[in-house]
Amino acid sequence: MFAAEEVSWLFRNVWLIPALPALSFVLILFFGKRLPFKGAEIGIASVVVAFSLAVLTTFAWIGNIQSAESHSEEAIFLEGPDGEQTPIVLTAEEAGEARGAPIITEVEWFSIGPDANKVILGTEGNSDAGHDEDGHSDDEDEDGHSDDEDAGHDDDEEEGAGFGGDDNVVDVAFAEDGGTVAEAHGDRFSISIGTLVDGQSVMMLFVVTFISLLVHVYSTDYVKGDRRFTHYFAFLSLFTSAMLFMVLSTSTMQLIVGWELVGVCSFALIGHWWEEKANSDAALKAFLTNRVGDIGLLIGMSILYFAAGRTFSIPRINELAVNGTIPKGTLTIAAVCLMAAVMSKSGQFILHTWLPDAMAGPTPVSALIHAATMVVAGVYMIGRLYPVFFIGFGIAGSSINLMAFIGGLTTVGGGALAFVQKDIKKVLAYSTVSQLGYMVLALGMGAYTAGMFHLFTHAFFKACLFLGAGSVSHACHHSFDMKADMGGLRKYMPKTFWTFMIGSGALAGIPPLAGFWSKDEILVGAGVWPNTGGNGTYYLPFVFGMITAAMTAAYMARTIWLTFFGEYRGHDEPHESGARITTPLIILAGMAVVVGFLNMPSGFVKFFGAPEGLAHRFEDWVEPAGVSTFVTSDNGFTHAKPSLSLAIVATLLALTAGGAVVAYYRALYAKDSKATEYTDGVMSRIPGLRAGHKFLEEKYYLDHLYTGAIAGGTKGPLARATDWFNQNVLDGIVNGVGKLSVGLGNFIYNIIDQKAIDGVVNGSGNSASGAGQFLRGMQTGQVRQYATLMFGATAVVAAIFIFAV
Amino acid sequence: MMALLAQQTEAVIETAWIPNAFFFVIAAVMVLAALKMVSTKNVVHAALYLLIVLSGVAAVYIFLGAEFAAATQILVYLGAIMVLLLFGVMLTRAKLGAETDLDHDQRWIGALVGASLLAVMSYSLWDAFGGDKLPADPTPQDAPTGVKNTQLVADEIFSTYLVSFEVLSVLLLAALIGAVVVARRD
Amino acid sequence: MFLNQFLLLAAVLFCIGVYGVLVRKNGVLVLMSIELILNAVNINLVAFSAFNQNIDGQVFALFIIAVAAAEVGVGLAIVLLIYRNRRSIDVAEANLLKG
Amino acid sequence: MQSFLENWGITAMVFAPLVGALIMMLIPEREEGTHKLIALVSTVVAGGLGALLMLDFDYAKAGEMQFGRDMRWIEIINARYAVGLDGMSLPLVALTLFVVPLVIIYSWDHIPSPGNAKAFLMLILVLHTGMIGTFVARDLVLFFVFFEVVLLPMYFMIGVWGGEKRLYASIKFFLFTLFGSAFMLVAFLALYNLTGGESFNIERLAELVQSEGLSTRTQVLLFGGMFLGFGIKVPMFPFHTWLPDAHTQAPTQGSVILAAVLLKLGTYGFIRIAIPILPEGAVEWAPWIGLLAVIGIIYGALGCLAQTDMKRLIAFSSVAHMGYVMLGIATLTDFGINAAIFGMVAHGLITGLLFFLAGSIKERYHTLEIKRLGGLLVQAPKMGWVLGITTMASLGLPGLAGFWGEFPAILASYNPAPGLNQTVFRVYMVVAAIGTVLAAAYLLWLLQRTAFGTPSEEFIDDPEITDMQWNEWVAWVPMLIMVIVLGFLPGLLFDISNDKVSALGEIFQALGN
Repeated sequence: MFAAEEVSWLFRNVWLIPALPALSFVLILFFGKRLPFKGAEIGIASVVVAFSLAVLTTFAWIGNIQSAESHSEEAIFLEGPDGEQTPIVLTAEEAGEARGAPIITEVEWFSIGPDANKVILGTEGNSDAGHDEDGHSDDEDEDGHSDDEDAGHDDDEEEGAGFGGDDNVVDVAFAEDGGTVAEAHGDRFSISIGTLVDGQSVMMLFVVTFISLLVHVYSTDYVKGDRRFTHYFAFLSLFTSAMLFMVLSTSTMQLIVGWELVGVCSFALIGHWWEEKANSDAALKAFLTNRVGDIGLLIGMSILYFAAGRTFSIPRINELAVNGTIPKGTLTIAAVCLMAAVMSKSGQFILHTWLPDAMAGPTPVSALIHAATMVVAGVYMIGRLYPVFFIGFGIAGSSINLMAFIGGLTTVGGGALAFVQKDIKKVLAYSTVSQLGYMVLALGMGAYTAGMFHLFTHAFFKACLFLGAGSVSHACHHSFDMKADMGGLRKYMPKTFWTFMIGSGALAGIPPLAGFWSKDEILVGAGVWPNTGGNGTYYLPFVFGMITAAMTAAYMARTIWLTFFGEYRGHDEPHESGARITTPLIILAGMAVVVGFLNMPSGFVKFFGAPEGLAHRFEDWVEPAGVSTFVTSDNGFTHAKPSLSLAIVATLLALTAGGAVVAYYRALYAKDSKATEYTDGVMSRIPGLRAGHKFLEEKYYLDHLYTGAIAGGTKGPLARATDWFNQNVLDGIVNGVGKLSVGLGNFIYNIIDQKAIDGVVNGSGNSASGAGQFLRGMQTGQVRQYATLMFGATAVVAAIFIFAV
Repeated sequence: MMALLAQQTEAVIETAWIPNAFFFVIAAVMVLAALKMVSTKNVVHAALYLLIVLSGVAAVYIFLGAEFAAATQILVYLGAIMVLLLFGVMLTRAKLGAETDLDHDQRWIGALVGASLLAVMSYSLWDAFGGDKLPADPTPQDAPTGVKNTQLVADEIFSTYLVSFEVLSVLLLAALIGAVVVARRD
Repeated sequence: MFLNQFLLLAAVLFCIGVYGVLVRKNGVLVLMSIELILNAVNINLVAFSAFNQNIDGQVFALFIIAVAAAEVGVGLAIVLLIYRNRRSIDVAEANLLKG
Repeated sequence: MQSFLENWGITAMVFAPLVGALIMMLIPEREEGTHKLIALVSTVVAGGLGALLMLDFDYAKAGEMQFGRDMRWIEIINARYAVGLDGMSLPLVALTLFVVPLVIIYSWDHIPSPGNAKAFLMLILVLHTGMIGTFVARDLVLFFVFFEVVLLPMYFMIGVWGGEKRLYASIKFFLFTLFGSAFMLVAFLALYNLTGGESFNIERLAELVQSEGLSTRTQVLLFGGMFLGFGIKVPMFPFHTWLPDAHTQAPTQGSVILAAVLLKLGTYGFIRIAIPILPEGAVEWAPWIGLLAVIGIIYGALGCLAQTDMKRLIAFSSVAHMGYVMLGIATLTDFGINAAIFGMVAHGLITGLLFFLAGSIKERYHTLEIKRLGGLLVQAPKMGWVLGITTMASLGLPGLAGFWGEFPAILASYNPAPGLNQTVFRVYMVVAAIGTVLAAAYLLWLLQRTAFGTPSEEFIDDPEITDMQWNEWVAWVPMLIMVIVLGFLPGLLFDISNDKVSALGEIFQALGN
């Protein structure tokens, strides 16, 4: 597809993709207000260029994979135009293994540790034996090291392994091939910054730039006239840049930096309308909850740093995790710590509570940050360091593990909460929580591709839904209340309605929309349905997955019903949104239809007589390969076989659930289609003394009981309980901890700091002052008296010295 | 060497009883004059008693072989400082006759302090330099023969202590200006 | 001659000077007593100079004489100033340092 | 020129501000403009000399003393006038040279009551000399002299130009620091005598301690003395109580200098003097230092949460932040100490900036009560932005300078130097990591209450509340740029300090094996 030089150039200069929005951020900040479109044009232009580059990179990557698959014997990448610079040398021994090997371009960021100069001198002329093995194949030589020095470089890191402390000692077997390095203690621990191009990062590049572009366009209409329009676009650019920076991380250090930067952009954008305290509260909640998870991130990355022999390099850590150099116990601890970060960033139970509150931000921000991109950072990190999690949690052999359990809990709990929301964005937010749980669940079952594929498809249809919700709210005078201000919008805004329908269908897993393919793959990945193979025996996660499949369809049916069907309950005439809002919706809906076909099972392809080459494309393109990752069958990483019967069962389940909900609401609103007071479940109408009154008044009480018992029977108490738990217990703990720490702070400050410690200090001061008061009485101002005292004292002191000493 | 030195000093003692006697006479006069100075009721008398003490000090310098210091003592103290003090007495309109109110009430405290200081000092001096005798010739050993005390002092002042000397000049100048500024009637 | 005879003479003069400083009320008399003290110190310096056969002590004595001259000059000026302001040179009345 | 720079450059740099102060002494007080100009010129001269030195500095040999000067000084105790620059002192000298001119520029319109620009600026200049002198001194006596020179101007600055309780605060500051210095001096003298009374030179003493074979017990005792001296200056829990008072009462400029440079004298003392000279003592003390450091982190953060006064909150945050610096030092590893140096510089810039902001807010609102503030972003949006970026930097956001002092310190405590108890330090790591959450909590809370929301009734139409003025721009923007540049290119600093620090780190690697 591309000439090798172009491909090589693209992969080497992929840093441009995050750099452009970063530049745009600076430009908008300084000049945005003076421009005709208040800075929006710079943001859009930069994202357009970034997106184009991302598309080119994507095609280049696909071309790379395809040509590798065609088993061509020649080298895939040519050397750079000047012979000296050989930044991209595929580590491939065989073309087959080279498929999907990451392409790393790094420059040294900074280094800490004894100087390497003496070591480099020692290794002069040393062959680069072992160079190929350690995965650090590609190093951009910007600071003028020769190749030999680079070899020394890598070897140094291995030598550094000896440094790692008692229980994390990395096997120093590598050092053997380092030869001369051993005598000098060369430990230059350089921390690199760079870009890592492989299937996973390319996929994210595409998703982030694509959705960012659409959100930029959408926002020009949506936040039109906002007093901080310029700042808004500046932060959108910054966020895009930070997200791409994180996605391209070669080192965990870079990952942490990007991770925190997206967090702060999220903070700034949630609190975009910071005049209202509720918004800034939500922003604070988001940032602080993420900080809690960051404790795990910092600690986990520290553990990995030392366990891997003082390196932050992601491929290196993965490699050492796979080949067993890092002990399993260490990996487990690290994985548990990192899981905390995932829980906070990706909204997993029990740290998910910030995500629904984050809807306080502008809707396009919710679409971009809190649905499609930033919140999947946790999932992305699991994928990046998958060997660490895979081995650390023992995913290959167990029937349940921490990751799968958290994912399962989140997917069900989040879905249940979506039922009781009045706010359309909150429904989508809980749905996002639920779907993120789905991804984590997939990864927890070893279904790497399924998880990543769901991340991919979810980004499109969830962005579509959020933007659709924004469009609806735009029409309904900035209200998000489905019950009070919506209903019947189908007639007024057909474009929004249809795109929303497609998005919901994709989310609910209705074939042949995108969500169907990815969800199905996850269910298959559990490997408990007959003849699916896979990783083994994930019964409980499978149950979770099935429940969620049904719930998703149900709550989306409810949302659609309340929003688009029935009669309009708001005031004034709603109207369809403008082209800048609907066009992104249509594009996203289109993507929600087609992207699922990227990863069709081969059986399906055969069934329709399509060419075999179309099957599991996504898997081929995205799944990591090569030495530094760990595709081997002996660690249990095998792909499940798709099952037609499972697909049918799951689809029927979703349709049934959705249908039941629709039936329930039809019946409910049949009585008074304009009513804004209807509550959801049956049980919710029992509270207090009104229960008896209602029992008499409601003629169709039985009907209610039936429909309620079937459709919403469990969802009432269960969801309410979950909601209550969510609002009171979890939030209560968060608030309680906050209150407690303030109280503790008050206590410490008032009692200990002000009384005890200061007391000691003041006590000594007071005694000195008392002595001063006594002495003051002696200060008559008579020089004579002072002189008398002085001479007298001299005599006495001299006498003491003479007679006593 | 030490023995020789000791012998020499012995000899000096033997022959130098006449200056010694003079010393004790002068010392007695000085002490008496000093005591009168601090106890007299007439300010002008006190100044005259001080004159006696200062002259005695000059004499003591001669005993110690410091002719230049003695000369300076007479010139500066007797010539300059005494005149200054007498001017001070005049300018503050002290009576020429006896005054009643020159001392504080608690004279005994001052006496006690003075006496105790004296006791401590005498004891320690006696203890430290009990039998030490002065050398016959106080001129420095390394000084070239025939050089007189005054020349030695001059050499010292204008070589080793040149900086201090200059600083002292500045101090005097500053004191001069200061005195003028303070006493100026404005 | 013994060293001590000079030193003891100096000590006696010194203590008499101290007594004078402590007891006298008249500012001029206090200054005179201070002169006495300085002279006592000078005797010591010259005596040690002779004892150690070192000329430095004499040099110091000369310096002290010069400083004393300055001191008397400034001191008398101050006394005059006090007198002018208070019509009295009783040092007991000068108690601005009272705490 | 070159040889002048090599031989006398440091001396000229150290004393240039003092010369400025002496010149100012001769000029009558009423000519304020001249005073400001002289103060600025002399600090800029010092800064320029520093810049020339830094250009001339051989960064490939950052581990060695450069521009050294070793002259006779007080021969009777073998104290010498020995100065020099190396990778450890360079960042801190640069920080000082960078911050003080900005403080003077800020003072242009902001001489605190009761006025008297002459005395005020002279004190700053004397402080300047003392601070740079401390960082370049290679002789313990010289170090001590400079260390104490700093004390008095600060005392006067707080005592004369301070807030309501200035006397209490200044005395507390003075007493605390003097108390520590006394122990430190005793330790210095004891060290001198125990090593044969040969030299006060720091490098020489380190060699002598090894060759004389000072027992661990002795080293522990000597280290204890120095610990008190330096630890109080840092300040470490539980010796920190002078800090909030001093900071709250000090005038803005005093707070900035105090936070930006003065606190670093303590930490610098640890890594320059206490640890290299007494490595075995350091190993014994490290767990306790680490313990106090993490207590400080949590304690400082909790203290912050309880504050109602903005300046006092920032002051408490210093306790927490210096806790990270001390934790890094306590690990005795190259990573930790590098982080500590970075942390010192970063904290200097960030907290200095925060105090500047607090001062300017106080000037506009006449209060720092957090409850009464709010809506700064509405009334003074540019200032609100600066506050936002600074708080983000302070809470350790990657991409801004604060992060590189914090995370590497946490990282290093996972794997402290051999000979230190790993389990203990890992517990410290977890506690320190929890501290980052609390830090985010109080800083964001501060940001929310001051910058977000709408202005309260009493200030809504206050004409005094204006956006940033020219001297605020000039003073703050360079600091802000440094915060961002260092955030993205931490190598700028790490590469300077690394050589010297890793040489230090190797001592402990060798000691543990």
